[in-house]
Amino acid sequence: MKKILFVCSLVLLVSVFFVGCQKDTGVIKIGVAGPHTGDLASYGIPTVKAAELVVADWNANGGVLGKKIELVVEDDVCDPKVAPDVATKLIGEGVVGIVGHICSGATEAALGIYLDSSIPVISPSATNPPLTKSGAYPNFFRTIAPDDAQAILEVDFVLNTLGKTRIAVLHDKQSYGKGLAEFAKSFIEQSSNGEVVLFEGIQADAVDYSAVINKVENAGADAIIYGGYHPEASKLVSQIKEKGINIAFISDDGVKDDTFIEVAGSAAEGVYASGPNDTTQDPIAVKARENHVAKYSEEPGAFFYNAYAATQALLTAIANAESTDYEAITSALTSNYVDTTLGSISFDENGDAIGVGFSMFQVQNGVYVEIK
Amino acid sequence: MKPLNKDLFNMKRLKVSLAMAFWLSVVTFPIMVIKINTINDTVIWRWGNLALIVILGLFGSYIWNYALDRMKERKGESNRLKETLSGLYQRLRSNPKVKKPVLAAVVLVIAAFPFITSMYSTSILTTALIYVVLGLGLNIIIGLGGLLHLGYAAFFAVGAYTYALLYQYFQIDFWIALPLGGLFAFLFGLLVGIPVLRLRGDYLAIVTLAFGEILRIILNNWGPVTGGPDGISRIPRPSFFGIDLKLQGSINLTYYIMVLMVVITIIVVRRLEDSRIGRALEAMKEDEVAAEAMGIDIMKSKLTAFALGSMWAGFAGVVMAAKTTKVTPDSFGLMESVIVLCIVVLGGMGSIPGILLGAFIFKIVMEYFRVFAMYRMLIFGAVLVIMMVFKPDGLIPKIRRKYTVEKEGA
Amino acid sequence: MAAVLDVQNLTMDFGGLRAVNDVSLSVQEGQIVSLIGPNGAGKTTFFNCVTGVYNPTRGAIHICPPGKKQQKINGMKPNRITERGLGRTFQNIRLFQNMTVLENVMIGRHSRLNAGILGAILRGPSTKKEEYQVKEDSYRILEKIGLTVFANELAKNLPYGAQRRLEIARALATDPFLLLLDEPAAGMNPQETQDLIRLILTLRDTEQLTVFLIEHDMSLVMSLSENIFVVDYGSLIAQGSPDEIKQNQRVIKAYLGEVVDA
Amino acid sequence: MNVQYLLNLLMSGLTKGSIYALIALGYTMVYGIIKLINFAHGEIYMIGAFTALIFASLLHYMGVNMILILVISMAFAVVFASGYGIIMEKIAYKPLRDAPRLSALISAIGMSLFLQNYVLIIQTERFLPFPRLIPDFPFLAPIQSFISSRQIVILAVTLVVMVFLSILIKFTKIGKAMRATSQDKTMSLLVGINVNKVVSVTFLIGSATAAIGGVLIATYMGQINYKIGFLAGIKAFVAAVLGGIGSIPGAVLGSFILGLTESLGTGYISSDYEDVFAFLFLILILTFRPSGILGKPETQKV
Repeated sequence: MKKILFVCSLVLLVSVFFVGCQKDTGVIKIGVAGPHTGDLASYGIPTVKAAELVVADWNANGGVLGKKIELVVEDDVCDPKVAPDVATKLIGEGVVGIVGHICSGATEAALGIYLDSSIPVISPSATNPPLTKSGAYPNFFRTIAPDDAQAILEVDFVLNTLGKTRIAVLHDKQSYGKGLAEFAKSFIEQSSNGEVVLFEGIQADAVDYSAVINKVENAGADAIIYGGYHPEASKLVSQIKEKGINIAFISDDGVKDDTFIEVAGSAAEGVYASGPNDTTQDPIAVKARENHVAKYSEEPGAFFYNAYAATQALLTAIANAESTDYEAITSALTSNYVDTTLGSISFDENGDAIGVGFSMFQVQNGVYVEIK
Repeated sequence: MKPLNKDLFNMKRLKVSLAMAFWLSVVTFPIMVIKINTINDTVIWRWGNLALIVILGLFGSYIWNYALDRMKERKGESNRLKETLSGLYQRLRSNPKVKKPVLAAVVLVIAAFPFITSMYSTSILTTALIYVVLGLGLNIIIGLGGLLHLGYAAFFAVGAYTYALLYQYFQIDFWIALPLGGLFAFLFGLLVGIPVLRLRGDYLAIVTLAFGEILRIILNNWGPVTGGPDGISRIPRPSFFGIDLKLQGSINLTYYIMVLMVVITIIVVRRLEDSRIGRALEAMKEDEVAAEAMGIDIMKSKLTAFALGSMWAGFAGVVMAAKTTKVTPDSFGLMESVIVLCIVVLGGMGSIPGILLGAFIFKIVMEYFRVFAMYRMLIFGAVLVIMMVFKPDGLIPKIRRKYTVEKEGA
Repeated sequence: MAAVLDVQNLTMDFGGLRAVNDVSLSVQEGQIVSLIGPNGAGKTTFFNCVTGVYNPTRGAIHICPPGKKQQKINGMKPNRITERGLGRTFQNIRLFQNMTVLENVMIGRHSRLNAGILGAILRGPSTKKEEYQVKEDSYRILEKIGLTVFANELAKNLPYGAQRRLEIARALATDPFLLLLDEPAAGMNPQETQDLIRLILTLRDTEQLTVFLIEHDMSLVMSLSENIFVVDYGSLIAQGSPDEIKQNQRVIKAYLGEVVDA
Repeated sequence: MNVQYLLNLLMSGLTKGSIYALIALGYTMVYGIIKLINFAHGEIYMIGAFTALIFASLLHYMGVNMILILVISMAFAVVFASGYGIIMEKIAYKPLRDAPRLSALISAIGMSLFLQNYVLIIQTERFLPFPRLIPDFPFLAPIQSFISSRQIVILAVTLVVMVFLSILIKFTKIGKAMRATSQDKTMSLLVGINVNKVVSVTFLIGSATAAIGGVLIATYMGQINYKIGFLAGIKAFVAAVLGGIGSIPGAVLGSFILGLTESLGTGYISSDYEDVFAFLFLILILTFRPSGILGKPETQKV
C-alpha cells in the first residue's frame, strides 16, 4: 500500500514537471511578472489587474493579429534569485512579450534571459536608471521615468523654487531610495547654489530616528531630501515635528502615497514629494479607473496607470508590427506614438518613455496637491 | 500514570478540545472578528471568522490531542516509516540484480532530465540542488559539529560575491571562481570561527547571526566596490571550454554542475562522518569534556566543522551568482539562513536523504504552492511547528552509522 | 626511578574559595597510589588541575614519561595532556552514551591517529589501513577489559559496572603511561570491586602503567595502594603506606570529623 | 565638542534603549525559566499593539476620552497578548520541553512566521496609523526638542516594569518557584512545584510586558503593521544577550547600552553602520564576558 502511494506521488511530481511544456499557437501569450505575494504584493497586484482590464478590452474587439490574447501571470516575490526561474517559465509558456517585472533588482536578473530569447519587456515600475541607460538591454522599455529624472526635479525644486541651500540627503539604504539619494547628492554638488551638509542612510523598520534627526539639526540643514518609502518617511516627519524643528521635507514617489498622509497625520502637512505627472484626468485614465472600480469595486493601486499604459503599448506595437517578431515589435515601440493612460507616449532608443515625467506635489489640508 | 486512550473518540479529550476552542475564540476575538477601517472610520464585524475559529479550534485541538496521545503511546516503539525505508534501502543495496538496474535508471533520469522536461523545470531543479548543497554544508556545522549557526547565508554571500567581484574587476572565469569561492568562504569561516567558537549554544547562535548581518550591511553600504543595494549585475553564466552555450545550454550546464556538486558533497559528507574526524565531532557533540580528555582538540574540531561547512556555502554561492547573473545583499539576509536551517531540521538533521527531501520540498513544493499564494508562509510556519512537535527528528531521521565488529563472542 | 608525576605547591582558587591548598606530591613509575579524603576535600579538583580541565592558580605540575625528558604541563589544554600520556576516567561516568562500546574505545585512540580532513575525504590506502588498525586495537583493549560481549551495544545500555570498566578501557586506548582513575569502584558491589582490583593489578603489570586513583572504598585503597595521600580542606595532611595511614591521628580525625558533620 | 548635541544623542539613545528594554524584559524572563529563545516574542508585541489599536479605535468612535482610551486599550492589549502567549506555549513549546534546543528554536521560528502571516491575512498588510494616546505634557513645552512626554512615559514604564519583575522574582512565592524551575526542572517537580503552571505564568508575564511595550512603542512611532515585531524582537534579543540573558536588570542594562551605542554611533560616525556598531559591540562583549555583562558564568561540573 505504502509503495503504491509512493509511486503515485512520484508520478504526480514528474507529471507536474511536464505541465507547461505544451505550446498553444491559437493564442498570443503575454507574460505578467511581479510580486503577487509577500510584503511587496501591493506593488505587483495592480499591474495584473491593469493587464487583465486591457486584455479584456482588446479581446472584446477581436484580440490582436486575429488571435485572442492570453495572460500568463507569474510571481517573482521581487527576489532576484527567483526572477530568472520565472523568466524561464514564461519563456517556456511561449510568451511574446512581458509586462513587468516590478522591482528593479528582479527585473534586471530576469532581463538577460529575456534578451537571450528575444522577448521585449515593458516594466511599469522599474526605475533604476542603468536598466535603460547602460544599453545592455535593448529589449527593455518602461512606462515610468527613471530615478535620476525624479532626483533632478527634486533638487531643482529645493534649490531654485524653495531657495534652500543647506541640504541633508537621507535614504533608507535600499536600492530605490539610496539610488535616488545618490543622484540627488551629485546634482546638488554640481549646482552652484547648494551644498550637501549630510548624507546618511537610515535603518528601515527601526523603532526610532531621533539620533539621525539630531544629526540633521546639528548639521544646520534647512531642507531634507529623503529617498525611500512612506513608512520611514512618516516616522521621520512625526519625530521632526515632535521635536519642534522647522525644516522642509522633500521626498519621492515612494512617499507620494495616501498612506503616508494617513499615518503621519498632521505632521505630513507641508511635505513635498515628487510623483508621476497627474494624468488621472486623461479620458483613457478616467475610463481605466472606471473599469477597475466596476470590476474590483475598489480604487486602483500603485503603478496601475503605468501598467495599463505598458500593456496598451505592447499590444499596440504587436498590432502595428503585424507580427510577434522581436525586431518588429521593438521597432514599432520606438517609432510610433500610442495614446495611453499616461497620455501620448513613445519610447526613445534607450527604452525610456517619451512623454512620461514627474511633477512636485505638496500635502495641503491632508491631500497631495500638484505644484504647478 | 493514567492509561492513554487509543480510541478515536474519548470524552475527556472532547472536553479539553471544547475548552481549547472556547479559549481560542476568546483570545483571537479582537484580531479575527473586528476590523477597523481607518480611512473612513468604520468597524467591520466579521462574525463568520468567529464561527471559523470555533470549528477549527474544536477539530484542530481534538486531532492535535489525539495525535499527541498516540505519539506518547508509541514512544519506544520504533518508527515504522523509517524501518520500511531503511529495509527497502538495504534490500536494494544487497541485491545486485535489483541494485544495478535501479541505479542505472536513476542515473539515466538525472542525466536526461533537461532534455525530457522544460527549461523552467531544469532551472527550478538547479535551484533546489543549490539548496541541497547548502543544507548538506550547514549539516556539517549543525548536524556533525553541534554548532547552532544563524548566519549561514553570509557564507553563501561570500561565494556569490567572490565570483561577482572577481568577474567585475578582473574578468575571472566561472571555473576559476568556483574553487576560489569555496576557499574564501573557508577562510572567512576560520576568521569568524576563531573568536566566536568559544561561545556555547544560544550565545553562538546570536553571534553568528550578528556576523551574518554585519557582512550583509557592509555589502549593502560599500557602494563603490559592491554596488551597494543594487548589487552586481550581468555576471556571465558558466561557459564550457570557452564555447558560448546560449541560454538553454548554460541552464543545462549549470544543472549538471550542480548534480556533480551534490554527488561530490554527499561523498565528502559520508566519508567525513565515517572517519576519525567525524567520530571526534560526534564525541564532541555528546560530551565536550570527555572528548577533550580523550585527546580531541575541541577548538580545532569545531573550527574544522565550521570552516568546512562554510566552504560548501561558498561553492553554492558561486553557482547561484552564475545562475541568476545578479547578486544583491538582500538575497543573503537572516531569512535565508533561517530557510536553510529549516531545510536541515525539517528533513532530518544529520540525514543526507532527509536533507535532500527537505530541500526538494522547500524549493519545489513551495514553487507549486503558489496556488495558495498568501497562505504559503502561514502554512509554512504551521508546518514547522507541527513537524517539531510530532516528528522532531525530521522527515527522514538520521540512521546512525555504527562501527561494529563481527568476532567470536560478539 | 624518576617521579612520573611531580606536583609542587599546587593551589587552585575558585573566586574566594580555595579548593586545593599548596599540595605537593610525587608519584613514582610503576606505583599504584591513592588520593583519599572526605567528600569535598578537593580530590577531583586536584585531578582536574593535573589533567588540564582547570588551570591551577599557583604551583607547578611536571610529568616525566618513562624514557623521556621531564616537562611542565601547567595550563595545557586537556587534549595536549592526554597526548603526553595521561589517561583519565570520570567520577560521574561521562561515556559517549549514544555511541557503541567499540566506538567509545575508538574515540580514545583519536590522539594516536593521524588522518586529517583530506585523508578522510580521499580515503587513501594509509587512511584505510589506519581505520582497520583502530578497530583491531580497540577490540584488543575490550578483550583485555573483558567487555567484548558488549562491543556493539550502545554505551547507555550497559550495566553500571560495565560502564565503569568502559571508562577505563577508553582511557587505556589513549596509550597512557599514567592512568588517573576517579572513584573507579563507586557504586560497585563487592564482587565487582574484587574484579576491578584484579584488573588494575593486571594492567599495571602487563601495560607498565602507573596508576593514580581517587577512592572512597577503603578495602580497595588499602589492598592496592603502595602509597596513599590524604587531603582535607584542600590541604595534604598525610602520606605514606597503607599501614602508616591507618595509624595517622590526623587522618582518623578528619574522617571522624566528617562522620560527625554528616 | 557640542554639549547640547551630545545630550540630545544620549537622550535618543536612552529612548531607544528603553524601547528595546520593554521587549527584552519578556524575552529574558522566558529564556531564564525555560532556556528557550522565543523567536515569536516580537510577534506577541506586535499583536499587543494591534489589539490596542483595535480597541482604541472602537473606543474613539464611541467618544471616550483620551486617558481612558489609553488605560482601557492597554488593559485589553495585556489580557489578549497574554492569552496568545499562553496558548502559544501550550501548542508550540510545551510538547517540546524535553526535546533538543534546536527543535524548540525551529518551532519558535515557525510560530513567529505563523503569527506574522496570520495578522497579515486577517487584518492587513498596510501600515496603519496608531493614535497618539499619550498627550503632550504642558510642563515639557520648553524642552520639547530635548524630551517629549512619550519618551518620559516609556522611560518610566521601563524602570517600573524592571523593578516590578525583580521584586516578583526575588520575593514572591511564584518568583521562588520560577527560580527553582530555572535551576532544575526535575527537582522542582519533586519538591511539589507545578512546573506547567510556572511556565504558563512566565509566558503570561512575558507576554504582558511585551504588550505594554507594544502599546507604548506604537504610540511613540505612530504606526504599526504586521512586521514590526521581527526586527524589534531581534534587537531586543541582542540586548538581552548583551546584558546577560536570564537577568532582569541585565536586559535593561543591555538595552540601554545597545541604544546608546546605536545613537552615539549614528551621531558621531554614520547611521549607515548603526547595526554594525550594535553587533560588533555584542561580539566584543561576548568575547570578554561569554555570558554577557550581568550574566552568571556557566560553570560546569566535571
